[in-house]
Amino acid sequence: MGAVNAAAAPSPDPVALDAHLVVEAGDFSLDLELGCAVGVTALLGPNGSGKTTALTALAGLRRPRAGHVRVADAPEPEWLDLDRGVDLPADRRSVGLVLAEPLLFPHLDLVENVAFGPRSRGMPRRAARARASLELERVGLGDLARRRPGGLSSGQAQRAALARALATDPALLLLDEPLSALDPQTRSATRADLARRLREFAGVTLLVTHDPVDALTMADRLVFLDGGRVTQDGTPADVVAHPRTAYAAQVVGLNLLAGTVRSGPPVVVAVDGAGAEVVTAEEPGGLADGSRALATVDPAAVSVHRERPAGSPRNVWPVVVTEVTMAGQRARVGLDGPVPLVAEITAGSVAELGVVAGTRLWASVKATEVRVQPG
Amino acid sequence: MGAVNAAAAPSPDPVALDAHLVVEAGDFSLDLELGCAVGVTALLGPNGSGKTTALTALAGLRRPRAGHVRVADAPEPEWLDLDRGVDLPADRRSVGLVLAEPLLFPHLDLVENVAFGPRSRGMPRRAARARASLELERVGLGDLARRRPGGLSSGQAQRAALARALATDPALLLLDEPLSALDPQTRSATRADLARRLREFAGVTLLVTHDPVDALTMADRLVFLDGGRVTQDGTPADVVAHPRTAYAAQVVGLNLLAGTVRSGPPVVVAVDGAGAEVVTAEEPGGLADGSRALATVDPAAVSVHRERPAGSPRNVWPVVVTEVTMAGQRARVGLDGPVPLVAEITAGSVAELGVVAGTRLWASVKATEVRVQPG
Amino acid sequence: MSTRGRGGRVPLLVPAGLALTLVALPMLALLLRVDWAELPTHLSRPVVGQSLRLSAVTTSATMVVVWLLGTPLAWVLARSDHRLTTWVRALVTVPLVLPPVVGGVALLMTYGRRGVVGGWLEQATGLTVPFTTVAVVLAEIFVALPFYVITVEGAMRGLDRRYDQLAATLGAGPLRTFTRVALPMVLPGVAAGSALAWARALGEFGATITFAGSFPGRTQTAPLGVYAALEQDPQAAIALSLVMLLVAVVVLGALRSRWVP
Amino acid sequence: MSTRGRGGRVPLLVPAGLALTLVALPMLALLLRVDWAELPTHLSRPVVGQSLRLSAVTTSATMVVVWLLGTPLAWVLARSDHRLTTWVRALVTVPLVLPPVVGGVALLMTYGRRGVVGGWLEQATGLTVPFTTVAVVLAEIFVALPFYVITVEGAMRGLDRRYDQLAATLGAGPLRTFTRVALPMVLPGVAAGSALAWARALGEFGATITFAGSFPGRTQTAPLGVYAALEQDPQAAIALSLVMLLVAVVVLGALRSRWVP
Amino acid sequence: GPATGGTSGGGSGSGAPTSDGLTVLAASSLTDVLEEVADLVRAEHPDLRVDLGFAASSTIVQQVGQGAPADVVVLAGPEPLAMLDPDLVRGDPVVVATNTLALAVPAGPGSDPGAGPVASVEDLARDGIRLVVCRPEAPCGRAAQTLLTDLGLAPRIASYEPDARATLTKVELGEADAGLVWGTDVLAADGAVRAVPLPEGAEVVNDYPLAVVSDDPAAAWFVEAVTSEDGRKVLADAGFGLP
Ligand SMILES: Nc1ncnc2c1ncn2[C@@H]1O[C@H](COP(=O)(O)OP(=O)(O)OP(=O)(O)O)[C@@H](O)[C@H]1O
Ligand SMILES: Nc1ncnc2c1ncn2[C@@H]1O[C@H](COP(=O)(O)OP(=O)(O)OP(=O)(O)O)[C@@H](O)[C@H]1O
Ligand code: MOO
Ligand SMILES: [Mg+2]
Ligand SMILES: [Mg+2]
Repeated sequence: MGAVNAAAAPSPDPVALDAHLVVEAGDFSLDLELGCAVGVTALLGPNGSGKTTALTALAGLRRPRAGHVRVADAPEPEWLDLDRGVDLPADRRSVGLVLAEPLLFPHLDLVENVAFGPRSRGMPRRAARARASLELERVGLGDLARRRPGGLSSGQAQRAALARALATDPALLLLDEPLSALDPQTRSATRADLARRLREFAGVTLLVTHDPVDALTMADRLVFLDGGRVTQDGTPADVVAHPRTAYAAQVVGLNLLAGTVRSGPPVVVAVDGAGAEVVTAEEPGGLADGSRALATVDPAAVSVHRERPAGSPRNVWPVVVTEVTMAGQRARVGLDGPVPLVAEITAGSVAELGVVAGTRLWASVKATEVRVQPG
Repeated sequence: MGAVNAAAAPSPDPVALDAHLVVEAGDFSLDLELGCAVGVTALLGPNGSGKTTALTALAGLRRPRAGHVRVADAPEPEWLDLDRGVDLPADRRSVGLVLAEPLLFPHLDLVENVAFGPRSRGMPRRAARARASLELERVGLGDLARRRPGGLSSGQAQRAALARALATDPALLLLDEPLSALDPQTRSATRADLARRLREFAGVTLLVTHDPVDALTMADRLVFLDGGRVTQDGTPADVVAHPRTAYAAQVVGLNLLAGTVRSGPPVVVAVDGAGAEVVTAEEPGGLADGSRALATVDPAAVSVHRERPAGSPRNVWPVVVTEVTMAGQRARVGLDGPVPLVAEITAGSVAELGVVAGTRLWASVKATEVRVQPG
Repeated sequence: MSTRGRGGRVPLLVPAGLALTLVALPMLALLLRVDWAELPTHLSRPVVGQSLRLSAVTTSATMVVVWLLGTPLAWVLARSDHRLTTWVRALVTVPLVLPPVVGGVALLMTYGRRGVVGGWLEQATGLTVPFTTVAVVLAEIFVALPFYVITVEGAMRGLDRRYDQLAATLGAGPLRTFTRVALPMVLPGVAAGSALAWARALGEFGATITFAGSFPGRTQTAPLGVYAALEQDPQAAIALSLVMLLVAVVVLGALRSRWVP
Repeated sequence: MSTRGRGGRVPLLVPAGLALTLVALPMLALLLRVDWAELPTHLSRPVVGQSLRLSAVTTSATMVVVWLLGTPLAWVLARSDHRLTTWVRALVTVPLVLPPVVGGVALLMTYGRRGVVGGWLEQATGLTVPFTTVAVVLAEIFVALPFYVITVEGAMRGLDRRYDQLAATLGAGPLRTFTRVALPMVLPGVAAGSALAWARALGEFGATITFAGSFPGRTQTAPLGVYAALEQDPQAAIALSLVMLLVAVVVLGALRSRWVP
Repeated sequence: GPATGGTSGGGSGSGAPTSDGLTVLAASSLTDVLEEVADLVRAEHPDLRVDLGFAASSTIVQQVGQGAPADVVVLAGPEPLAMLDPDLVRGDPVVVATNTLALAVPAGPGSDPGAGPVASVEDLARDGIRLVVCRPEAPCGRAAQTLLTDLGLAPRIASYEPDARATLTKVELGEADAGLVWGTDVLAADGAVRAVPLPEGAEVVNDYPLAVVSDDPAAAWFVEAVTSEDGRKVLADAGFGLP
């Protein structure tokens, strides 16, 4: 690791990528500070939150308005420092880029595709081809080396794209939704290969994804973006336990309600915007009256009823169905009411209750099913 | 209802559509007999099973090799009878067609789009426009009448396509995956409007879909196709209780294992192909030794483990993960082993067990969770 | 284009600039050689007005024929999957790559006094076609029609067939589907094809001079006028060239984004 | 096409058939008027061999220039988003709709003895361009280059920019990206553009006769040969026309599916 | 008028012969003079539409043979006349004028005979001289060939132009150093070119025969005009010889 970096990184995980990017694109502006250690950092966020923008700026394909990029392990570690007029073109940065589509060069066979990078960086033909063959072996495509991309399945093509990106030994690997264009079955198989290959990779990986499976199974750290700004940054376990935005909660499959504490007992959270209150079973101890809080509810803990339920649940609201999706025998039902909720019910209930969008129902949540964290 | 039909239909539900279609398309052949009453019949089946082929043949857009089509309520009820040389062109049949894409005529505004059918069938301009306005009101687009399709959301466009198809009072309404191109939120809202409008429609509707929500919430009857042949035909409740093919089981979210009974106790089903046996908790009474049977297992009843479980489950198999998908806090995990299975587990378990494609696990199912029906 | 890597692009910019020069310089030179003070005088020479008028008349007649006959042909080609269709399409395309002079010879062989149709036509009606304004129009149709048909057919083939099928289920027969659905939906293609065909007809020289000759007021269209004036009155030729250059620029302006295939 | 509804198509088939006749009949007539028995004799007339040879030489030279200069220009146009690019593209496109005779006048104003470049060139080197084979090549480049550039640029613009970007992240500079990625990927477009440009150069008549004159063996290319022979030796003109028709058909055969925009 | 529109038999009808217009196709050297002759016809027949077309004689013969509408053709020499389809010719052709070949050079600034590279016939043989002539099938081209043979010269030819006027233009524009054209063309050029004197006895003289090729009565009116005193004066003033 370079001297520049050793000095700049007092943390136990040395900072291998140190970037600050200020990018303007039309109405949109991105302002992102990122310090990453070797390993996989997932970048998550709603559509248009600036994930792709950040990646292209790091790769040198888009010019930021201000900022800097330093990558300790790269042959030229100083990639961008606009104050000092440094701005390496993409072909002199040491990045590997994989997009949703494989975009293999269609006129080259797989070995030539993967050898393109080493050749471009001056490696002799034989050495480049040997290196390419090795990379193809590593992603399980050794026997397809002489095939043209046209003859590959989408999963094979995407693995070849990964091999191509890694064949130049990049200091920074950028993956922009690398599995999103694959059909579900192929996606699982390819994810397994990707996860294995990433564990062997000794550089910094930035993985953009919308898929919770990717985030939970491959990343060491999750960074959430929204509107070009970081909204949450933590380990997968952190985020599952304490999602801080609706998007993060959705990724981990929870309902998130932000509001103000009215200390109890019972502790109540007055949900922002809505007139509704959520009754909890929390101890009043930890939560000061008037403090901000985030309440989370598991969709499976939301019950729906045709008539207003009479029983024990403390939280009961009239709702309208906005959406029904099914996965196996369970349906996820979007509900609009005093608070927006997602409920998970059985397929049987869907038919029985006649749940289609527009149906009016009652939703209930037991106080014991509500988790609260300071917000 | 025409005299032809009254004579041909002794059943309580009079047969409004009576068709036999034999279509050849390359290697594929379709041979479908269909008798439908007024109401909604859903046509389901895997990709390439012939659903679209059947619809285009009914509409007169593709010429069958043999067969007949009679639609009792149409102005000319005899649409096709190749033995007698009858083959009405599409413009003289009385069909309404809605495809996955709205395909509104982009140079016409909504009223003109919807009035196109009545005008083509000779209705005077004013009357046609009045009728079109009425149809647009019915699908909630009354105030967008003068908009061009370019300015519509996908859901609005699809509702306009429905209005256009219904404005000619077709005797037969053909819907080919009408919601599949919509994003999930729009789909739910549009499904609600479609369901409502179909309840008002007095003709025969054939609804092609892959979506269990459509099938369970809108259809009176489900017809499953595979390889151009009918594999199951029944009410939604029937199919949920007794799916007869893997595809039907998948639609209703169950694991289906076909095999041969070895009468007990305990009753065991020897699964076809695999060497595996499934132990059940059924009474031996109803199932003869050596008879065919279909065993169904709810995915939520399939447990997965890192080590071979020691406890009570009678059915334990080593498996390999093929696929992981998540919906909310639940993950569906595809498993390959002596029997192919889908298991439903929590997101927490996914992270805890490190479930990615390729992971080796043990799957177990309690005997009491296995339902058996004669196959 | 970002300025980064501009240095690496020089090996590309030099030949690109040369290519541009080869095409642009002559047009610039034409402008430089115009005697602007005397331009109105030169533009008032009879050859200018007469040939421009004749070009206007003949290209208009050509476009009427092209629209009325070319549009149905494009539609039939676009929607037919008969195995002969490929051949018919190829046949229609030949004039695109056939030297116009050869087209003129072919037209002479057809409508000339000893031609396949011409001989019969003269005997039957006493009419002769070559070296008349009708011959100019026939020559222009021969070279322009393929441009129109190919462009419009391309647009029509790009039209999703399911629109036709939906129109049929709504009760529209083939003619109504063509006029009310297909044609309105490919109007941009029709506009592009028309502009191309018109420009081709306007510039037509080889087939015209071969088949129709160069008779002022009768067959001497603007390009033939330029060629003739070059011998008698070079400044009139330059003035007329300037007008045609202007027309070319205006046509391109109107086509703009629709141009590129 | 299914036979159903054929009846309703008659109003379309009649004008379509007429359009086809207008284009196909002359080519048929040309074939009918060939004196097949004497064809070898006619093909051995000096004008035939000489003009075909000259056409082969000049169009080959033209294509070399078109490839070497036109390809980089197409790439620069395809990848530049400078606000001037639109103008440059329009400028390059003008010769597509400019009457070739006007192009010839413009070339004369450029490279002629009193032309913008020609005068200077003669003083400096003693070389003159008009009435030489070089003039023929310049005329052919002027009319053919735009066809090539527009076609290839279209193909290159259709090329996903992310291929360039990926090549850059893999360490390839602009020149390597152009030669190793962009060019190989648009080879079909290059082939189509080349065939178009070549056909256009081969058929070029108006600009050539205006700018280069008609000198057997030096500037009399095949179309000019046809035109000259028509008065002196019509059967030789027909024979030469037949050869050109054959060439046109072969070119189209090679282009086939790639033709239509 | 010409034999279009089925009116070719118009003259054979009862009553006074009528004409639907006069079309004259003539060798390009006659461009200006025949316009003046046409004015004579117009003066006699104010309602008559008179159209004139000029091209190389060989072109005229070929076009009339293919059915080009014309009532009268005036050709530069007996050879093109011989090529004309005899079925088309009404009556006997008459020679209406003669012309001689001239060597034209650009007038240049001071109109000094020695200013340009070509000051005499002998200069044509020098290297780098650009001589333009008509193409061999045009009468002026044939005449040029005869002249050069007579003079024993074999100069390098820069271009074979379609007709005499095209040849003259190349000299006018300065693209050529010299051109062999008709003497009358040099006069018509109005000072833009000069004639370099040819050696004694080297002139090539050419006849201009006129042929009537339709039954339209206007054809006769034109013949009258061109052979009238006024017509002969117009030709003589332009430098043509008279038969
Ligand atoms: N060239 C551009 N001009 C104007 N706006 C742009 C440009 N490029 C991107 N944007 C805007 O920048 C914002 C961020 O886009 P970006 O592609 O980075 O989002 P993303 O997080 O990758 O989204 P997704 O999940 O859809 O891929 C968007 O609002 C987009 O409209
Ligand atoms: N014109 C054709 N030529 C050859 N094969 C065809 C043709 N049209 C359809 N097929 C074949 O017919 C079979 C049935 O196709 P069809 O489109 O009816 O299936 P589907 O059930 O609608 O499938 P999906 O769910 O994917 O829409 C497929 O195997 C398809 O390949
Ligand atoms: O007929 Mo010409 O113009 O003297 O060659
Ligand atoms: Mg993105
Ligand atoms: Mg289908």
